[in-house]
Amino acid sequence: MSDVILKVSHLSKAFGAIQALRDVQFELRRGEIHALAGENGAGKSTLMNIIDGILQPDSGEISLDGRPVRISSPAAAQRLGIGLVHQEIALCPDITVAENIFMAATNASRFLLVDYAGLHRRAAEILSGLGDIDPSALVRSLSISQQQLVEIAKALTLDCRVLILDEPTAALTEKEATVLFAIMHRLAAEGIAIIYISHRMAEIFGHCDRVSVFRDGQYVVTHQVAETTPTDIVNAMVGRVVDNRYPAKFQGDSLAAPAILEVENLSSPGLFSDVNFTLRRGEILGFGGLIGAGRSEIVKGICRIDETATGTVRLEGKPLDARRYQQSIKEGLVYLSEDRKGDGLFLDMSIAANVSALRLGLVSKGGIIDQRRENQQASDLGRRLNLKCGHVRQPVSALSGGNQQKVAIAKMLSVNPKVIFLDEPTRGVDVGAKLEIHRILRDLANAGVGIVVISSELPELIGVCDRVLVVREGRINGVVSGDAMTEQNIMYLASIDAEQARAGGARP
Amino acid sequence: QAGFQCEPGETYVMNVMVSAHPYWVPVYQGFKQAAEAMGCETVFSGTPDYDIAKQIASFEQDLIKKPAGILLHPMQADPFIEPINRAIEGGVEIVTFAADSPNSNRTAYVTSDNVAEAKFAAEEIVKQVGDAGQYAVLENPGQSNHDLRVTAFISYMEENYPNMELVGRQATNQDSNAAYRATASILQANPELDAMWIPEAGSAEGAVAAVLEAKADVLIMHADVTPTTLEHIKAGNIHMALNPNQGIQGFMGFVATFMAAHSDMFDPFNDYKVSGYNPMQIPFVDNGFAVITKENADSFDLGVYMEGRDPT
Amino acid sequence: MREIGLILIILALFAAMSFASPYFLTWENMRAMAMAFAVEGIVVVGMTILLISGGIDLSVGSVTALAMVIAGLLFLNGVDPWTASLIAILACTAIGALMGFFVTKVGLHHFIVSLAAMVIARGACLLGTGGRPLGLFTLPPEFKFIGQGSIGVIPVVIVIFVVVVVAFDFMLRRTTMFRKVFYTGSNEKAAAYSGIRTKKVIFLTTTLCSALCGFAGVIYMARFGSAQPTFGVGMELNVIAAAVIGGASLSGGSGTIFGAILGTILLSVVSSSLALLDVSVYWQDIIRGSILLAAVTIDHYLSKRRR
Amino acid sequence: MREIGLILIILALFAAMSFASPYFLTWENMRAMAMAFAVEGIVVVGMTILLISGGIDLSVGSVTALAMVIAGLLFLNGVDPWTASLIAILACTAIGALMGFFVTKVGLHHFIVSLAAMVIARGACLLGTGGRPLGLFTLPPEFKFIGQGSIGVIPVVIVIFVVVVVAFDFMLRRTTMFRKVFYTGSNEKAAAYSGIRTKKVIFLTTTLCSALCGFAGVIYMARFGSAQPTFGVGMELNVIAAAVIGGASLSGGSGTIFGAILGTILLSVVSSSLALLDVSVYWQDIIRGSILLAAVTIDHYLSKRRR
Ligand SMILES: Nc1ncnc2c1ncn2[C@@H]1O[C@H](COP(=O)(O)OP(=O)(O)OP(=O)(O)O)[C@@H](O)[C@H]1O
Ligand SMILES: Nc1ncnc2c1ncn2[C@@H]1O[C@H](COP(=O)(O)OP(=O)(O)OP(=O)(O)O)[C@@H](O)[C@H]1O
Ligand SMILES: [Mg+2]
Ligand SMILES: [Mg+2]
Repeated sequence: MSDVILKVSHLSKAFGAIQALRDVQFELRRGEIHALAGENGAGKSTLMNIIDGILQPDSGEISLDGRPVRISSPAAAQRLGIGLVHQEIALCPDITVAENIFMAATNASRFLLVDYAGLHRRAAEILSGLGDIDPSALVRSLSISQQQLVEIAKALTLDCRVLILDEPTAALTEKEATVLFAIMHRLAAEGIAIIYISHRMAEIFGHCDRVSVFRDGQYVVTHQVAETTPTDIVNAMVGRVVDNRYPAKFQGDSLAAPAILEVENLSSPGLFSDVNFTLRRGEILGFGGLIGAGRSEIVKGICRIDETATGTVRLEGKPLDARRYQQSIKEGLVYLSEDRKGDGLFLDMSIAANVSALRLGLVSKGGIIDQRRENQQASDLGRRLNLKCGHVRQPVSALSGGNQQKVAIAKMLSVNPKVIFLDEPTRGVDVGAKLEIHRILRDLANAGVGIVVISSELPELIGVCDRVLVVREGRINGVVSGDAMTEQNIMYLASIDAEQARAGGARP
Repeated sequence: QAGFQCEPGETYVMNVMVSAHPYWVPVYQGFKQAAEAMGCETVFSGTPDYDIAKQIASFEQDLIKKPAGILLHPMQADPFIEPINRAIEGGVEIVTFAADSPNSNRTAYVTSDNVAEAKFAAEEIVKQVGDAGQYAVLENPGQSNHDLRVTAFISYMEENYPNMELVGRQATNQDSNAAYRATASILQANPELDAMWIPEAGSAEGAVAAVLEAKADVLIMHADVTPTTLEHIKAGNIHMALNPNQGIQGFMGFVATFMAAHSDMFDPFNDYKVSGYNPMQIPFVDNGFAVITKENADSFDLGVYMEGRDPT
Repeated sequence: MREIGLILIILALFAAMSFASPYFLTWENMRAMAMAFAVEGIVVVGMTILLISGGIDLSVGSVTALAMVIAGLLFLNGVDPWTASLIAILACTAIGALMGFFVTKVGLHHFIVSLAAMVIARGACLLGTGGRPLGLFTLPPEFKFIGQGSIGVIPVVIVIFVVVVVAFDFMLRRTTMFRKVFYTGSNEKAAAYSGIRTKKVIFLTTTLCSALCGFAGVIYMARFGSAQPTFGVGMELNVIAAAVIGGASLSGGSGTIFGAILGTILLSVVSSSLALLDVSVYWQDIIRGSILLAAVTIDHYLSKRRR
Repeated sequence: MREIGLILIILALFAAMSFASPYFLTWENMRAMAMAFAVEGIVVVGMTILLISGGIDLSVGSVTALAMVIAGLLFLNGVDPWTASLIAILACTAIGALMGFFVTKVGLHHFIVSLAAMVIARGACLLGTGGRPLGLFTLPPEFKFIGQGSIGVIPVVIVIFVVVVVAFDFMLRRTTMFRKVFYTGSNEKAAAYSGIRTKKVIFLTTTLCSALCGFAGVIYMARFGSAQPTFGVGMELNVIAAAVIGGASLSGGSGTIFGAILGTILLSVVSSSLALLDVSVYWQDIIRGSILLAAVTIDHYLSKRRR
């Protein structure tokens, strides 16, 4: 018996005029962790959806254990022992975490009745290793990163031989990701074959055995990870040499620059308390912390999306007396949501209509929308962000995950805000576009726009930001800047109470 | 105490479906006038909905209050058999009106003769347009009295005036816009249409609007009446309306119910004592109908009639 | 429990009514009120399950009527009433299956498909009867017993209603089969990704709803001893409202049978109470609508506070 | 364009009908058919916009009737018909605003709120008239002109209808104000995060729909010269169906006025055609339902293929 468990050959798939996959081949071996790399829209998720039976290929063949198979539905894939963690979170919001985790098991169950007590017990077991989530909570009440953890927990309950993880760490912090990798290695040791999709080179090179690269719907190459370098992979992905350095940091003395935004004693019961910080002209400020630390909530409090937050916010020295987020926007504060599908985008509307949504005035005259200008705006911004789409009147739902994220960012950039809060801005975005986004942020900062970035990806925080505030359990636990901005320091502040640590004599 | 008088507090109920329909208003006035003459209390009850389950529930709720008798318009005949019989066993006498439950033990049935109305309408139309021509009807399938008015009309025409041709038969369900649409189409398909017979007034309103718009010369007759059709009658747009004598229906309905409840005043020459049934059996009372024309239309303004009267 | 708000509102209504009318808290009145909603309650069960799966059915009224008409016609043509009822229920089930086909295979929306079914089924009722009710006085007493009989003091109709409600409430809460209905309605994609055959689920809930309408139609026939082609006009709004008041979401994924039945009881008791109090008909609708609005508002605040 | 499928279906229907009946393609018949849907078309416009914003309104029929009743009563009490109409439209607008309040401030669902409004408005109609239609034969001719007159050969009603439809179609497609309706219906949260006051949008679409019902009611009054308290029972399903056939989504975010009007035309022309052909009443519902189902199925496949 060969150790090739899954083999894909000559596979093609088109969505209307868009050829998503073209004559693709791919091989997966028992017990390996096989990374997939490729730009946004390269066709990675499409291939995975075909393997999981969600989509049907136009042509080509899939064989499992050397036998050709037809995978007609996720149910069929499950029977064959294939499990998939989707790029887009797909959970039932009105159902408990425990039931969501065991949905597939309930479906396959031969028992008549649901054993709720058992479900909760087993869910708690699985979750205890992953993060702090109550198995009896409704999924609706979880933050997006917590939902991501539930998705992973779900996949771990599947009794499968092939496990596919489509960008599972896009919204996870290092800590949770590390737990996930440990689990992956354990599963691989048991002989399970794992396909791992990520745009983070560090993860691919730290944890995977082989890597296959896709470009424009075509298979390019497969390497042993040990025998290649991140630069080679990136170059293979984009088909040219990429300069992957972070843009230069803020040059002047950040403490001397005039303040754009000052936050004092910001609190919101149960979410965060006593938040104080100043954002200065020209700097990019980062927010670090673990999942559920309250970073998103703090930023929503500042923007008045959370209308119950108390405290003072001063914009350019003047107190901001916005009561609603709409007023904040008028004052020049905009927020890029971490949940692009839930509250970031209008999925069934066109790319152009999404990009223009924040300020229709820019593409209209006397209240009448000028479609040409609207299209122009979208295609201009799309080009800057390397958005891969057919045309700008296409619905956003037809885009790949990373490209949807680019639309969400384009929407933020379409207006000229004073302060932009970006919550996981490069979630699922490929390496090239990520750099472009970083560059745009730096340019904006240089032009005097205040930028606040929340990111769970530490290298990004360190590479982009001038200063990082580390949030822990709703409080700012410390600030790092300059050379002190290391992954170690941030992780330390994120997980250990600074004051207790000082009292106990520990040091970062 | 005189025979035709109530005990103090003796109450009679009139129970109907779609209780907000204006048809019941003059009926209940007749019912009340009879009751007042005989020193009795009355209650108007029923369900505002077109829903048999709800009407039965309201009927059963009436029974809980132990009235002397109920004048009932049963929405359907058979579903009321069991409740009516149970009521009578429990000492509440039942008389039906405008619709019957013939297989029940109700003591009397008061109604206008829908077949007679249909015959009258047919004869009048023939008198006006001649016995060779085209006619159309609108209808309301499922409502028994409207059904009867239409089917009796058509079969009477077929039997007696074979040269009268039925060219349009549309269901409009008392909806004036539906009636407008149907009549407009009938007129398009049959430019020679001579006459229309419509079993109720709501549809007649829509039909007359369509006829006026098409500037067609069609003789319209309908049953029942509304203020608008009344105006159209006065203006000559509608030839004539046939309106059941609602007052008589209510008055006779009360009298029949009262007598059923006071059957001890009557000792007829038959077997009721041995058989045990109520001696006040009146299988059928015809309350007659009025013919509304341009000349007498003013007497049929319900608004004027109700001035100073209590509707409940 | 989500339903506590509704229970409190209903209790408040009962308390107010027993002050307002000495007849309210009598056994006869309770019986009459329960009889008024029991059979419709069976339809509410089907609708609630369908709503949870993300569907909706406007045809419930005419399909219920069609069951009466089919069973009635067969009986009048010599078929024994039990067989006739079975065939009628099967026919309604087939209508549901057909609707399910158009929804899941063709891909049309439940609203439009069931609207078409509503019109067609009503047409079939009229065609089968010529628009006239069928008198089924001759139904054998053992059949009429279903609709008119009592076991002890409890009417059979109520017994059937309670059994159906309790059984489906239990199944919906506890069985793996019916949990899939929630998953499908809450997020069809997520359910499909977990291997649930969501189209099959939707097909089955659509079919079940019509089958329960058929069942209700047969009971109505036994109860009324007649088959009315115009029965149940407008029933759909009432039934959907009951489910929604009881907490079912029109976008699927949540709802309980218990809540929906409480919704049914609330709506029905309000109507019955207005009739009992002899409130002027011209005021009844206004009062009914206002109570409905007040009840859902109060319930909304009560359930918000508990959260 | 999404609407091509529907246009083709309507054209096919017209072609078939002109073969089936020599009277079909006459000016008079076209005029009569258009008159039959024109006023309801105004309500369809309001409903479509409301559906796009994610709402629904079951009260359209009774609010339309209430407009007739209010204007009629005022007129009978000596108010001049123009003022009376204005007051009636404002009253309907107020009802819409009240519904909007319950939806956006209290947080209830459109379905339940508008159901309550439907019952209450109907009750108000009955209370105002004692259940009796108001004869408004004495309306001055210049007022009746709105409903019964013609400009050249074109009836005024149709002119009004076309103006309303064209104006709202344009606004919905092109203005920033109405674009917000799409954003809100497509993803309310994302719209809020884009700085759109979604509650205000929903409040306004709810109010607009009722205002258009009021406008339609006034036109109906001028047209029929009467005010019927029972007018428009069941209108809501017809109106929603027209919008949905025309491509409006019941979950919000999509729909066009043009499509919805095509849906209205389709439904209305089918009814008119069956009457023109004098199809037996007992068959009409069955045929109508089947054509509806066939039309949406064909449209579904046509629009799928174009994608
Ligand atoms: N439902 C759809 N309709 C039309 N086009 C689609 C659809 N789904 C995907 N595509 C297109 O197929 C191509 C491949 O998309 P896919 O989601 O597989 O990319 P990906 O490699 O997973 O990208 P990402 O890294 O952004 O997730 C893209 O061009 C996308 O626009
Ligand atoms: N709508 C909500 N209802 C209840 N709790 C919520 C809600 N939104 C967030 N929370 C809780 O608030 C806490 C802070 O969440 P927040 O999203 O701000 O964290 P974060 O630091 O941004 O992390 P993440 O990476 O998960 O986004 C979490 O415990 C989360 O569960
Ligand atoms: Mg992807
Ligand atoms: Mg966050």
